[in-house]
Amino acid sequence: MNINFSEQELAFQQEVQTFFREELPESVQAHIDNGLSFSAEVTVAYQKALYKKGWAGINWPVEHGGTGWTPTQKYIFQTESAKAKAPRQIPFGYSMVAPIIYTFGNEEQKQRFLPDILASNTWWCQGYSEPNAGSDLAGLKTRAVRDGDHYIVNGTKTWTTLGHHADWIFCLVRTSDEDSKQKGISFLLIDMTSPGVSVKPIITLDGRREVNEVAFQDVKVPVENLVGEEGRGWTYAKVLLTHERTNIAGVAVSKQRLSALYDLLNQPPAGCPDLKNNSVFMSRVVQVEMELKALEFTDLRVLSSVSTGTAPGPESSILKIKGTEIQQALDELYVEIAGIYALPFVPEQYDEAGYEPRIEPFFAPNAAPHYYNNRKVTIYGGSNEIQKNIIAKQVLGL
Amino acid sequence: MNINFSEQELAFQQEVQTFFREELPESVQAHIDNGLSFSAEVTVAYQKALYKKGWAGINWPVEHGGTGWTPTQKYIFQTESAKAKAPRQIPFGYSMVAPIIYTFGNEEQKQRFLPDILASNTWWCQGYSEPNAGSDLAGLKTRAVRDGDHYIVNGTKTWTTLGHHADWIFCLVRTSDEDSKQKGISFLLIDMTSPGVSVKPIITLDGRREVNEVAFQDVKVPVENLVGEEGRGWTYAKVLLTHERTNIAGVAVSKQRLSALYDLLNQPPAGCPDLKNNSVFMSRVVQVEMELKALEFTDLRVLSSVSTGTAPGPESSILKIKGTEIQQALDELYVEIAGIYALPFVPEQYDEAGYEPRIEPFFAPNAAPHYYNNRKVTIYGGSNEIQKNIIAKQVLGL
Amino acid sequence: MDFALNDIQQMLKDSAGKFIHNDYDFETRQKHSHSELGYSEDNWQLFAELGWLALPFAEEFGGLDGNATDLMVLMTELGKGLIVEPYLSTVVLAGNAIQRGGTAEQKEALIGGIVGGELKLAFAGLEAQSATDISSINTQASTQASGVVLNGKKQVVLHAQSADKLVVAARSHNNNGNIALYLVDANAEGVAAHHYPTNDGARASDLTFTNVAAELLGDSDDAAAVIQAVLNDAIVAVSAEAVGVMDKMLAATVEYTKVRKQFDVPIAKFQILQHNMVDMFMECEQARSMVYYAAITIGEGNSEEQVAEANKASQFLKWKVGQAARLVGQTAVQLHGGMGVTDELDVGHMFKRLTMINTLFGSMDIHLDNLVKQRQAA
Amino acid sequence: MDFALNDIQQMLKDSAGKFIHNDYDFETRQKHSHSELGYSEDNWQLFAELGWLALPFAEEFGGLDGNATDLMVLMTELGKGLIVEPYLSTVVLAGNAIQRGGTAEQKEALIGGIVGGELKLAFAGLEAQSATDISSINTQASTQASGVVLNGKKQVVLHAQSADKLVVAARSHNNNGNIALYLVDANAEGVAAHHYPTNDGARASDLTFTNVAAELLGDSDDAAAVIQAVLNDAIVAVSAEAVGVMDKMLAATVEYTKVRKQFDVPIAKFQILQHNMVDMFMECEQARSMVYYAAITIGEGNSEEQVAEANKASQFLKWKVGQAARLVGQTAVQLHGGMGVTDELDVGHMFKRLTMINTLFGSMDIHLDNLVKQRQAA
Repeated sequence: MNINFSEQELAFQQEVQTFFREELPESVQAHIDNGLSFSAEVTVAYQKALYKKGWAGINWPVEHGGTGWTPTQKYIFQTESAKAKAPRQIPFGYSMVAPIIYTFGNEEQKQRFLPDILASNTWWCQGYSEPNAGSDLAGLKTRAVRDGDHYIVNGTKTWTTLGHHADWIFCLVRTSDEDSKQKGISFLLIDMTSPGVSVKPIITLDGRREVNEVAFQDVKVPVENLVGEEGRGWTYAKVLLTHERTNIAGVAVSKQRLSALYDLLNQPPAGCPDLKNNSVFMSRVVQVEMELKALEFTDLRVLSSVSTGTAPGPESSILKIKGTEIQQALDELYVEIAGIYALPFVPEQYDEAGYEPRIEPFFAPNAAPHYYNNRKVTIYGGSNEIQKNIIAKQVLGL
Repeated sequence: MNINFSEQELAFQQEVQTFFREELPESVQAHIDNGLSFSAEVTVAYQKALYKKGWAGINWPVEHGGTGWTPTQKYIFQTESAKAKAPRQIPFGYSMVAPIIYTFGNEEQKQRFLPDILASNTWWCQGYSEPNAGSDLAGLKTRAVRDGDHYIVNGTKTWTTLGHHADWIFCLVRTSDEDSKQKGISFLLIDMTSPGVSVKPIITLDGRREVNEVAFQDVKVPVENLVGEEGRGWTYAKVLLTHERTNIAGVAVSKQRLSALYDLLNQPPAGCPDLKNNSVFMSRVVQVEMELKALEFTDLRVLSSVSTGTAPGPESSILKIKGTEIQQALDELYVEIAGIYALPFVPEQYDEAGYEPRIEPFFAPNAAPHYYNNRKVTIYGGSNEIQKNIIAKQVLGL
Repeated sequence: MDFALNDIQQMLKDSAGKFIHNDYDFETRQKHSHSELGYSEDNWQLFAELGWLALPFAEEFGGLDGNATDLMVLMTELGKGLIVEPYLSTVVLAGNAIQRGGTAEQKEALIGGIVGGELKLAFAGLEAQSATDISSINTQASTQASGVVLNGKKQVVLHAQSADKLVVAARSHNNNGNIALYLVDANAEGVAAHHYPTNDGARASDLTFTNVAAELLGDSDDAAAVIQAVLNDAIVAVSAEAVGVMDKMLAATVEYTKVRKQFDVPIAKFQILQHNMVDMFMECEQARSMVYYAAITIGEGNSEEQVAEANKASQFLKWKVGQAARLVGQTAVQLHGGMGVTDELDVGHMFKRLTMINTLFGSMDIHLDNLVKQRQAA
Repeated sequence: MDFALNDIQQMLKDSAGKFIHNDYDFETRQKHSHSELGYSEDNWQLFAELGWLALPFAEEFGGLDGNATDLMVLMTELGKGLIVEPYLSTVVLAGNAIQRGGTAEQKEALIGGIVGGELKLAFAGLEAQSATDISSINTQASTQASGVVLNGKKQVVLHAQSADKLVVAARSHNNNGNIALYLVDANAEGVAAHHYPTNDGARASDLTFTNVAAELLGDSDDAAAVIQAVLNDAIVAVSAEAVGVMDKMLAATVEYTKVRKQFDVPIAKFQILQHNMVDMFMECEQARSMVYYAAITIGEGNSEEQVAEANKASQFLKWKVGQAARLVGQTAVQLHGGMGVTDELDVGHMFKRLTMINTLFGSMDIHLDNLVKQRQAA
């Protein structure tokens, strides 16, 4: 049992730190400190810098331009990325559709789509959820009817994150009503500029547009955009879910946020209540710190088992639940530390650089919107209740 | 809206205080301070003193020797009783079987049983639970077969609290397998000295004998000991459960225990850790104090609605759940304040006056046993999970 | 001992319930919230007609002599509508401060206007860093040739945008360190304001005072007891409001889960969600009980013991309501799934309001920590 | 980075697992616990043969040079049997103190006996009021004509009844206020003992020392660092043990709920109980992760930074295990219903042991409060 990094791993850590120091413009690194959101342009520029370095395909196989990193290298990269306050890679292209294309797609699809994803030339979004499906994903109703060398697609997808920036959407669509509801589902790639595709914003509690409703009205999709076989889309999507996913627990980002919270406590900005001397509050902070430390080691146990070739043990199943609980606990602490400055509602301050008059302390008015919006993390990607059902069944055999 | 006591109520409070001052021997009042359990003899003596004063039948109708008290009077009595550190009235006779006898029994049964219960001449125990029934009470298997002017009873009851002191047991027994399982149940009174009745101790985690298993082997019970009609026992028992029960939340006793806990914090006995300066611990104490205050007002709201003739509102359904949660939270605090003196296991110290060598601080070695044994309060009387099912169905309509 | 509503309370409950039900659905509330003013002036005049603006004031000035339990009844009903009208700032905070601390002349001059709906006020009491600490006030009063003037900053002053006058806490112009209350014209020279909307659909402002002409409220420059009493009333008011919000959220969640189907059954059939809703219910009732305790207690009297008990009760209340609101709010959102975090559904806005109530007048952590320190010092 | 067990660890795990499974069922454990001695001397000799008693000692004295992670592996397995043998007191506490603080001569004289199973020890370190505060020691050493003697009281000394020698923390005989460690014969003149069973089936004693002849352990009379290191090891040991107990409890609860029927279905089918058991599972895994963190960290080195990190890790661990044990223990009992609170079922005894582990070496509240105060002072 050994927690220390090897020589090579330490050298890699150096290289990652150098990358962030040299390639991430200070103005981008300052986003989080200044309370600004990352715009689509800034995110794409960052993704292109990763691509230039050869680090865009973190989990991809080397043959498709992936890094071939060990789990420990991925852990190091995530940790340094959070420390450098870098933007995140938008996962829909890199981590969600690409693995399905390189695993189940044909040669033509791989050559057509993967290079543009890796180079951040195309922006993808996900078309799984539907207005009435929720956790019962397989109950989806968007229909694709074969018509010669096209499918005609009708239906509505929802909770489409950043769909308003997307060039392409990957969808689960119903191509058959026979058999079980899972077996009638196919995996289709749809050009967002196709006639009949419309994108409607959904404004969330933080007052912002992050998610969308995407409607399809008689949209013609060429049959060559079908991935794999018709009727097997559900299987492909499920394989992806059980795929190795780095950082599902979000430990690196939570550690960075906890560290910043301690900074705020140690040097409280003018106007914030003195919570460092509030033992009740501090005991909540320390409890989050401890839970996060335990989760970091749970995460490391999973990484370690993956890197030694063992299948991830049952401990991997708790990463999403505990990770999101900690994220939300941090959100609550930030609201508390903002004091009554949690009240102002000025989303413009976070979306427009130089917005005036700016409310100080900078972080405070974003604390509550972030808390509100982040309630989603225990709902999406399989709600935490569903995750517990899965553990009960698959891990405990109940 | 008015929380103050009326003139009459204040006078009654005086009378209750006087009673405890004059009628409760100092040696009995000192039991709790000295960490001693109340023996059966002490309990009976106290119950007889109540009887002498005319206060034994707190909830009984006046016609059967009851007090006729208003809910507020009952509240006052419970509060003063806890303050005086009095024993509790053993409920099986006074609060459980007596209401069934005076509600559903015949005249002969009333005259035969009620006076002795009121005067504490007989000790009763309850025969509802069975080894394999648990929360599914109606699944009981103890069988009473009619044989001339007797029933022949066979079966086993369990969790029979203080059954080893009892003269009589009131039982739910199966007299028929027809119809639904509830409808085949009858309510039978059984003399514990009958041939074929055996009582076996169940030792609980506190190392003591409080509960028992009571077995019936071909026990002959005269038919005149059947209460009400054959096959209606389940109905009678259920009516009792919805009957008005004072102090189900245990607020008065919890208040007394909280007050004693503060005394221990303010003047810690030698050998106890200093927890008054432990803000984490103190915040738990204060939280219990606040929950208890809220529960006290929930209890008062129920009493108030009963006293103004309104049916108890849905708030009454939470009394058992919250009350037991608070009792168990207090248990945890006592274990904590005992420090490592929670470790010694010397039940003799609490059952035998003058036991030597006595471990000081007196309360400490009883803290953990009490905590262990008191886990029962969220299990018995309808587990708290069952209580929540009932609220979901009956209050929320789910 | 009697927890039944008296006639006036029953009337308040009925009239407010009817108003919210008939005239204050969620769409209407959102329309008012997004309007220029941030609320409905028509509603405000209706509040005056219904007597709600007169509630806590003495009869001799046109008031109804209502106490904290009356206020509680009204606020719980208004909470069910998530009202955005400046009732808290004008009546419960600033108006109440005048009632409790003003001279007879000041009451005569101002309370009639409040009761009639012509005069709106804001209360610039605590500053951002104060949390619950009344002694943490930096705004300074001083005497100049022109009279008393104020200098300093007040942050997140609720509904200052629509206020005609401000009641401001500042260090006394007698330079004795006392905290005094002053009356200031909201549009007086030297008042600079940055107005903004709040997360819960209301309005607030940061105010900067530069030599602003001010008038001492009352005869004394020691207003600590008045401010504390006003804060206690305000805590009862927003807590009672929170109970109304929670009642509404629980009902909405029960309804939603009965209708929403997953895996072909209403999600209300899942035991885990049932118990979640039972937990919500229990927290609602415990919070309501604590409102009763505090509302009854803070009206009991002015002896040292009674004041201490009143302060304790408001701390207990703020903690309990904060804790209940967190559980009820978070669970309601979770059970509504994705819909719970959208701007279009009322549940998310109830969640916002509950969260913001916790930040007002000291969060639950602040009150609990204060209580712990008091117990440790005892 | 590698969390896999090495060969020695795998061997420890296998041998301990086999011993518990084959030779230490619940009835056997209860029999040993209720015997005169309170444990099985045969088992103790077996522990010696299996090398467990040699684990933390240096090779030169016959030990295995094991570290905290090795100890962790062994203790988790032993936890599954709720062992009552005095392993903690003899090996992890007193033996470890000799290894860390003794002179070469003392080690030579004592460690062989421990390793061979002939010598049993008890550690009278902290006093009842100390909680985690090493500086809170009242027992006093002094120099008399006959040599160094001890006077004072030590409470709840684990397994003192079967100990041949005691390692005692006392204020130095040099009267400089230092906390030093002393070796004392358990049956020396002046030792008065009150032995009693403990809630978790072991034995403990209150000891009174009246001019008891004592020998300084080691060359220095400042043993604070040694005591802290021993406590850190002990915290890892009992925490790893607790994880073993929790694993066993979870498995027992899963099994029980699959078999136990209510309303004609196995209660494992009720979603609320399923989620309860998932919560138990998650706490087990989080606690296990924290044991890994602490076991790896406290062996890292003796620099000031490493010692600080080690102390932090043991505090984190004690809190996390306390919290997990409370949830797992209480839930397991609740799900076993009435059976869970009877003396006859193993689950109740696991619950007792978990509860008592929380009281050892500072409860979770004490460690959390210490951490809060450290953060506040930083």
